[in-house]
Amino acid sequence: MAAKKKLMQGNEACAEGALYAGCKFYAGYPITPSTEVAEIMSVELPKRGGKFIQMEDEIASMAATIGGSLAGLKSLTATSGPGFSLKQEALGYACLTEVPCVVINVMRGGPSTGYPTGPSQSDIMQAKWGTHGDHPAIALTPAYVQEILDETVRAFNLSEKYRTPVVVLYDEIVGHMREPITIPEPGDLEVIDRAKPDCDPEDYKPYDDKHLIAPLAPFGEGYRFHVTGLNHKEDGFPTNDSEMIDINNRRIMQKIDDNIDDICKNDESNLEDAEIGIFAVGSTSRSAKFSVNAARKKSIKAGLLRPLTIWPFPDKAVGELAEKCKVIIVPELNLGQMVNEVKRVAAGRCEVVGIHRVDGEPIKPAQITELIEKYS
Amino acid sequence: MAAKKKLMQGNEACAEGALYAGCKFYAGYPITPSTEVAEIMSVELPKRGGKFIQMEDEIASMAATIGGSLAGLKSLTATSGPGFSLKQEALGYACLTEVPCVVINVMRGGPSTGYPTGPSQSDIMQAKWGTHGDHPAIALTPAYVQEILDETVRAFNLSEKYRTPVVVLYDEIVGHMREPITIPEPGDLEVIDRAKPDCDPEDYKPYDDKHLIAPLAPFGEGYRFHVTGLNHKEDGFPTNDSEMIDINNRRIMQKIDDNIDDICKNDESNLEDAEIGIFAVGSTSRSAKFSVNAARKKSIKAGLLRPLTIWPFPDKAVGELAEKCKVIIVPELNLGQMVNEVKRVAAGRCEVVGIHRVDGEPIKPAQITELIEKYS
Amino acid sequence: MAEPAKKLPRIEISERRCKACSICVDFCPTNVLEIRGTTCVVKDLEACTRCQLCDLRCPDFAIRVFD
Amino acid sequence: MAEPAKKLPRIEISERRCKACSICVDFCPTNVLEIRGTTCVVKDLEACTRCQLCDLRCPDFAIRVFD
Amino acid sequence: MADRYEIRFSGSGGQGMILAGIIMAEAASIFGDKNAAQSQSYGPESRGGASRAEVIIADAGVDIDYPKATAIDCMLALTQTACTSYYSDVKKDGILLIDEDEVTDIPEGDFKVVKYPILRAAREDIGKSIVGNIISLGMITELTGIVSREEMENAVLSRVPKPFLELNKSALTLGFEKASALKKEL
Amino acid sequence: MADRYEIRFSGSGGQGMILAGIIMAEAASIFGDKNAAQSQSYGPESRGGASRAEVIIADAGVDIDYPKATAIDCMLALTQTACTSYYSDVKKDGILLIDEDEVTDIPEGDFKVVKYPILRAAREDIGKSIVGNIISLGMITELTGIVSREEMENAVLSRVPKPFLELNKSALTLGFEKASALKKEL
Amino acid sequence: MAVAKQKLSVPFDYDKYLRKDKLPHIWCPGCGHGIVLKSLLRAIDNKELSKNDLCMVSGIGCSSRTPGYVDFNTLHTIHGRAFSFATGLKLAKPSLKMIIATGDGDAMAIGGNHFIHTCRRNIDMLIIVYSNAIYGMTGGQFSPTTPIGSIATTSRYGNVEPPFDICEMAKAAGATFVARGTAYHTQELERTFTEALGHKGTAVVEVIDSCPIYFGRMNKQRGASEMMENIEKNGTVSVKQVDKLPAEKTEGKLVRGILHRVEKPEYCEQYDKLIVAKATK
Amino acid sequence: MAVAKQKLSVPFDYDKYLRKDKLPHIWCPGCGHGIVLKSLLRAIDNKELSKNDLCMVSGIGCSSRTPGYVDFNTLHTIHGRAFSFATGLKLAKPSLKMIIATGDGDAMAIGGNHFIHTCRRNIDMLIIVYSNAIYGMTGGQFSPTTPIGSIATTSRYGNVEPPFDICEMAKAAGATFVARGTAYHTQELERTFTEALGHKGTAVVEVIDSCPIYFGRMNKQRGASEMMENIEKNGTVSVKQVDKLPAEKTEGKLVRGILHRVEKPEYCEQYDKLIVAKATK
Ligand SMILES: Cc1ncc(C[n+]2csc(CCOP(=O)(O)OP(=O)(O)O)c2C)c(N)n1
Ligand SMILES: Cc1ncc(C[n+]2csc(CCOP(=O)(O)OP(=O)(O)O)c2C)c(N)n1
Ligand code: SF4
Ligand code: SF4
Ligand code: SF4
Ligand code: SF4
Ligand code: SF4
Ligand code: SF4
Ligand SMILES: [Mg+2]
Ligand SMILES: [Mg+2]
Repeated sequence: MAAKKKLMQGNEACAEGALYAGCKFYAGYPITPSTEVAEIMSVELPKRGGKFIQMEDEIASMAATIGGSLAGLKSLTATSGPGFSLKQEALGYACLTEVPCVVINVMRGGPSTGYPTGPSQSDIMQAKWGTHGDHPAIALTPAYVQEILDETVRAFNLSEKYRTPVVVLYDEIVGHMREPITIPEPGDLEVIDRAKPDCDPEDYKPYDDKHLIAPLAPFGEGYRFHVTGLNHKEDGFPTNDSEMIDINNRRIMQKIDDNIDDICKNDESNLEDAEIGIFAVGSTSRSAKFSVNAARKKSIKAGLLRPLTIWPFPDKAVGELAEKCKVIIVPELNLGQMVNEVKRVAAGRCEVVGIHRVDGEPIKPAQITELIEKYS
Repeated sequence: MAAKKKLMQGNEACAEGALYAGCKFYAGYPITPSTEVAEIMSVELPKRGGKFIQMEDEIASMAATIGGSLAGLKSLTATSGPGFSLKQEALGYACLTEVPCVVINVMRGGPSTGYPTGPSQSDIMQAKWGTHGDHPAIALTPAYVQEILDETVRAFNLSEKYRTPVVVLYDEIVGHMREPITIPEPGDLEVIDRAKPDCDPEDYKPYDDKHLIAPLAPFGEGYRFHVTGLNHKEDGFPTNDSEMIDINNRRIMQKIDDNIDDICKNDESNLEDAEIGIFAVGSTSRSAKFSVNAARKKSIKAGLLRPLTIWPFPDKAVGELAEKCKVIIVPELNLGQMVNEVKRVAAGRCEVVGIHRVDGEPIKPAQITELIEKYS
Repeated sequence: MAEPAKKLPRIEISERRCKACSICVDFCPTNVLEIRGTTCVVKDLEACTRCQLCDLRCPDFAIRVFD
Repeated sequence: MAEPAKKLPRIEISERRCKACSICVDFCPTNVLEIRGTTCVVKDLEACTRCQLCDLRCPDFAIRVFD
Repeated sequence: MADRYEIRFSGSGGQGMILAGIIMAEAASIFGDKNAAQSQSYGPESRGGASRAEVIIADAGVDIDYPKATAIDCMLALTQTACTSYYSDVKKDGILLIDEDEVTDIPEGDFKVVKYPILRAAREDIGKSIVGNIISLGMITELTGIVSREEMENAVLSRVPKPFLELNKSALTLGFEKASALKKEL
Repeated sequence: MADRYEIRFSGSGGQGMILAGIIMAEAASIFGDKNAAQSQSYGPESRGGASRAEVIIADAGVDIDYPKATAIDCMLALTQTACTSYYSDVKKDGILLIDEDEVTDIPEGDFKVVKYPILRAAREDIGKSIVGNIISLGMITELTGIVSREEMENAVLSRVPKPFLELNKSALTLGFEKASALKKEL
Repeated sequence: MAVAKQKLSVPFDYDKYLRKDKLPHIWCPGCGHGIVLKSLLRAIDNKELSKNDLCMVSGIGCSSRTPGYVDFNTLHTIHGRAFSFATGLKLAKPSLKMIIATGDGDAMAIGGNHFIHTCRRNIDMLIIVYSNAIYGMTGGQFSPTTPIGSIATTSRYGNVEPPFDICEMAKAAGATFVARGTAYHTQELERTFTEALGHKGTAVVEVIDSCPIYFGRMNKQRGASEMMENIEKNGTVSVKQVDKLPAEKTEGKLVRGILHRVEKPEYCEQYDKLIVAKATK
Repeated sequence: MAVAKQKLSVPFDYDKYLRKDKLPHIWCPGCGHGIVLKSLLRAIDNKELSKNDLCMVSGIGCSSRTPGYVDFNTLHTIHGRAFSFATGLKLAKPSLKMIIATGDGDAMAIGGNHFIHTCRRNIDMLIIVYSNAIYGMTGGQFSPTTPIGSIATTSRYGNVEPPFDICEMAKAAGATFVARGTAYHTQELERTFTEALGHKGTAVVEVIDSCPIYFGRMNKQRGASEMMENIEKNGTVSVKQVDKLPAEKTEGKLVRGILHRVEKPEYCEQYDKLIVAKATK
């Protein structure tokens, strides 16, 4: 391989991906097990003309991240459970004001302070429903170190393209493990920058509803406009008119719904003829792959659907799976989150069973294998 | 009627209910449209030997509320969307440490600052998934002023009985409207107080897993124990042992799951022979009742399932509805929250359609009627 | 040099902006202004000294005094 | 009154608690203590003045000096 | 009375429309034996702008489910903006009571319009423009008959601070009387 | 080599077990042409207590899905606690390398036990107890043959600060040699 | 200079900085917020700042609605966090001239932490605290600057919480320019703002302001003008006079004027000078 | 008194206040936190406080693990919010004797707002800030008290943020007892804690403390003892000497001892005296 291979930790790969995507701003507050992302950004950003700031808490971090993005820089923040809870209010602000930014949540054992050095996947529902009010949500779920790099780049791309915050969720195991990965050369991966207005500043409407996604002018470059977390109209100013409120509230959801095929991404293995489907993300999906491979060796028709985009939920792929499988097994490091979504989509077309673990240990391949064999 | 009848606002009835239940502590931070609850408590609590404090923000308010409860007082806090987002981290702490308390969320238009004086029902999913990590959730959804009083009392009862925070969710319309209500006399409604230990202080285990719900000693009365948001064992001290972590994390969920019939409560109208089911809460359920009555006059077999406990979700009642109806209509002041849960439970047994509104206006009976007639 | 005939100032009050709060009225040193209905009006233009105090304290960008 | 034969102090060190941080060793004015392996031990009991400085600064509740 | 009787009070912030709604609801449900539900709408700011309160009245024991207006039996409009924004829900043969000084562009429709210089009367006859809402309550009582004079008087007096009792009583009486005259023209 | 080769390094915090894991993974996947995945477990506090790192090695192009140990080919234990807590995953015919001074209660099983006073050698032969992990790496390289001496040496040297190059080289060599002798006894 | 201004024959043209179509603003009749804004606009004009560079950030509250009316780059954020959004903006784009419009609730209740950390970092921005001793927007609850004994909707029996001295807090936290003005002393306030806008680092100006609708009504002040007069007569004393006056004339009064001013390295500059320099060398 | 203590023939019996089965504690070898705790326990003993009344509340951090080891009513909460939990507890049950164990990160970074508001209310509690200029628990990031130029895992090029003076902040915010001690001067610290425990109102004691593992290692201090010595030699000067010493001996040094002490009405008492009295009359 010509490109350089490096042994990297998941969190390092995340920082590397952000830098590759052109991230120039980081604001954060340390928390286990995400802290390495901040530590690397604090060293690397100043080398590349970027800015790093450690804020006084996660609320300030999220706010400063949005500020950095409004100034025109691609902006990142990273955290874990308790910090993710604190960021929710400002995250909702970014959704409504349509400010791109990327939020990393390295999931640790919860609830509350829980088990800070233990892995979990129990913030998956929170990534969609954590802030008040209806709002769009995009969340990605990489499972391999290389994938963390790639998906962090994709997170920035989606964020810039759809003018919305994107959350990257991975569990502590993936965040702290190391694998040899290839750092992409410039040009190897697509990098998308937000659209900027080319109209006359007078005519600029930051929430123009002619566009599903209006261009976003950076502050301080002649396009003087207003941004508010109140319901607003096309020009960004607050409104009280129920029609305007409706248009804007629906548009920010629609920009995701209308582009679901562009946003969703799945990794499928052995699904063609699968009778037993497995739906899993993160470290758990690695256990699942191990089990599927083992099952196939025994000629059991198991297959794995591994979503890289968990929000919006991969309704289409799960629906297809439900059509062809007799059962979908959903192993997850929580007490039942994605399994409910799978049930909703399956709508009775096949059985859906979960495997849940919240004791700080990973789901072992043996647990999945046992269930596969039971259903085979 | 012997008992006194009074014209009361929803928020007043909430405060009245809290006082009836024996609430003696309130900590909060003002926010529209919930502020009246605080204002009344600030006047009434000092008259009754209780304590009111206005904290510097919602995080501090939630924390102080938990503190008040640990000192042995029944404690309340009230807020709306942005404040509810901020309370999430501490709310998760109360779940894991099993400290009873009641949180009122008077739902306003969102996301973000949104439409502060407009009604909404868009924090319903947040009430279950807002904090990180798996945790138990109980949330009640009154729709009438009298019901706000009654359900606030029930919220305290459930909280004390199950040693867990209980959320009361109602929309701005119900919070601000006035209806004549009857203030119950002492004894009219059941009032439950938390169990206190009667063992020797030496033997006290605040998370004894012999009990599904262990008694809770107030601080400062001889039972010196430790409370932490880290995963802990029976004696309250942090642990690292995966078996202990598992036991405790599952127990706090199980105490709800095992008592779901005690916690769930529904109001049903015209369901016996219903072919068209409606599932709705809060002000929207009032519109729905209006429509159902209108439909019945036209001999259309419509019926209403109106849950007063939305979390845990009324799977059983919805399942029965799905069995007998050809369609369940789910009108809600959001862009689709409960409708997904109904779909999950219906599991393909009947059609499920939502009516969604996020423009600051209530769902009009005409909107529901139209759909009822379409399906009739 | 002899003063020319006294030129009166021009006081512009925006009815759209004025909220009749009465601050300008109460602080005008020479009692030039008054509230009439839902707006402020000039009662005694001659008395105006062009001191600008009304403008400085009007919270609503509603009053301006030109030479 | 003549002093009786010098009674030596008793120094109790908890091996379970001691983390061999060396603070007591470094701050003992008379060099009574030393680190051996993963714990602190008494090297020269006679030199001990019972000043309690080791106890006062031990972060681990690991050392106590009795009369 | 039909299943529900709907009244809307509209004007601008500060004219006491919400208080009027509350008093009407109490007249019906506390001092009378009917059921009532009162609600209101605010703008995004809680102050300034048009203000609107609604009261739905039903017979005792009849639930009021939908608490907002669907087809208005009687609406008050004290300002032009309020009138223009809100009149359209008034039902066929309903009553639209307007302040005749303020509302000059009178909407047309299948309803009956009652005009009276309410605020002027408050200012000039009673001496306090703030009691415009009480005069209105008197008029609506009389025009609709949905509550009795006595019920309304009790409701007003229970909500008013002692020193202002007489003032409000006069305002209410003025409302009763004026409406009783105007009613004949309907 | 089978599909996957599993190595576990265990000891107490501060003994460099994670670094050992990283170096082993780099020897295999960066300096060698295999695939590798390294992971570790912490207690709830990031310091103190038992420490554990694992490396899974596979042939180039073979994915390592499950990144934790399932059946361990070779395990190092530098403390009794670590040994007792973690030995049970060692597979049949696997190797358990222990510090013979520290681990006195030697677990029994279907595996081969290799004993050596690693920490003592680090202290006494090399003069720095901190290089116990490097000696161990040398021994494991030799005992397992999963990476070559050269790959391991490159990996160690690339992770070590300049002033300590020689020190680590000696430690590694010591490991190679001791293991090469002990191997014969297996 | 003050006198010269007073005799201006052409009144100041506020409209050139305003979004005229957004007026009338939402503030109540007689609310002091508009007066504060006017002083600021004159100061901006004095400093000849460019609208394209000016960036006004606020939280939530009546005072925090200010950005909606000025024709700059404007950001109306969430309650209490304006400072943090502004920190991100400023660090990312140091050419922006930052002004924070905030209230005593927004800055000192929910936003207190971000306020002190902003002061500590000494990041270049002007913080204007519209200090009316009440939460105006939510209808009149007491705030962390409400005097003891005052009535508010959550202190019907009289407030028992001692108020913050905002200027003391700013100074202790590290702000390098700290001043106090009032909505009554509008020209002095203009001068203070002018000085503050010229300062490099965190400048905090507390403005004693009035909420006639809630604070005034609940505390028996008859109207906006009476509140203004009270600010003048009872509330404050100028820093220039404070030493000359007898103790009984200054006791319990807040001091107006520039209270603290030092030169210290500014955060964004330090970032470039120390961090970037070392990182790239 | 100090001398008397030093000659104690029976050492202090810490175990009577400890949860012995929880030892050894999780703190690293040489961490100053244990020394601070010992001074506190002796002070508690001096004041003869009852374990049943004592309530220790903390946030998250190494220092915040203190409550787990003491045999009181103990509450280990979430990061930065210990003050607010404690406020609820104290107001609900004024008989509790409240002690907050917190770190420079917990109290001054994420918890800064609750810290200043607690001081402002003057609610009766002793706040001990274990001030080690680092986030120990998360592995050594700089904190709001890290000196300029220091290395931390997020300031590899040297910290550029000016540190807070915790005592100045406490005082400006309204705390009525403010003191500073160190983990080196353990007996002085015991005396300070003893005084603080006797004070009615919010008492803040900042303790200059050491994290040899992160702060020490990254900033070239060879070990725990060297850090201790540095605290003694370079860090601080006693308030009793500060006026007597020449300027060059005090410059840049933090002052130890009781820095501020005033009598002011305590919050819970005011609540009873003013609010309850009016409400029930
Ligand atoms: C998180 C959150 N909590 C509470 C509120 C409600 N709220 C809006 S403004 C405000 C207080 C404003 O007071 P201040 O900053 O003094 O501004 P003023 O209105 O007095 O100018 C409050 C509590 C909110 N919007 N968001
Ligand atoms: C909301 C939240 N954010 C971040 C963290 C991670 N965290 C835990 S402790 C800590 C800092 C502790 O520093 P300090 O209070 O100084 O205590 P020390 O460990 O130095 O004694 C941080 C950032 C957390 N637990 N919760
Ligand atoms: S300029 Fe002066 S004198 Fe003239 S109206 Fe205004 S305040 Fe009165
Ligand atoms: S001060 Fe301004 S708003 Fe007030 S009355 Fe005068 S012109 Fe009108
Ligand atoms: S008591 Fe004093 S002399 Fe004795 S060992 Fe301890 S420090 Fe040394
Ligand atoms: S100070 Fe305590 S822990 Fe440290 S070496 Fe001495 S006895 Fe051991
Ligand atoms: S409520 Fe008070 S602060 Fe708000 S606009 Fe009205 S007068 Fe001003
Ligand atoms: S990391 Fe630092 S502060 Fe934490 S226990 Fe270790 S030495 Fe103490
Ligand atoms: Mg205010
Ligand atoms: Mg610290």
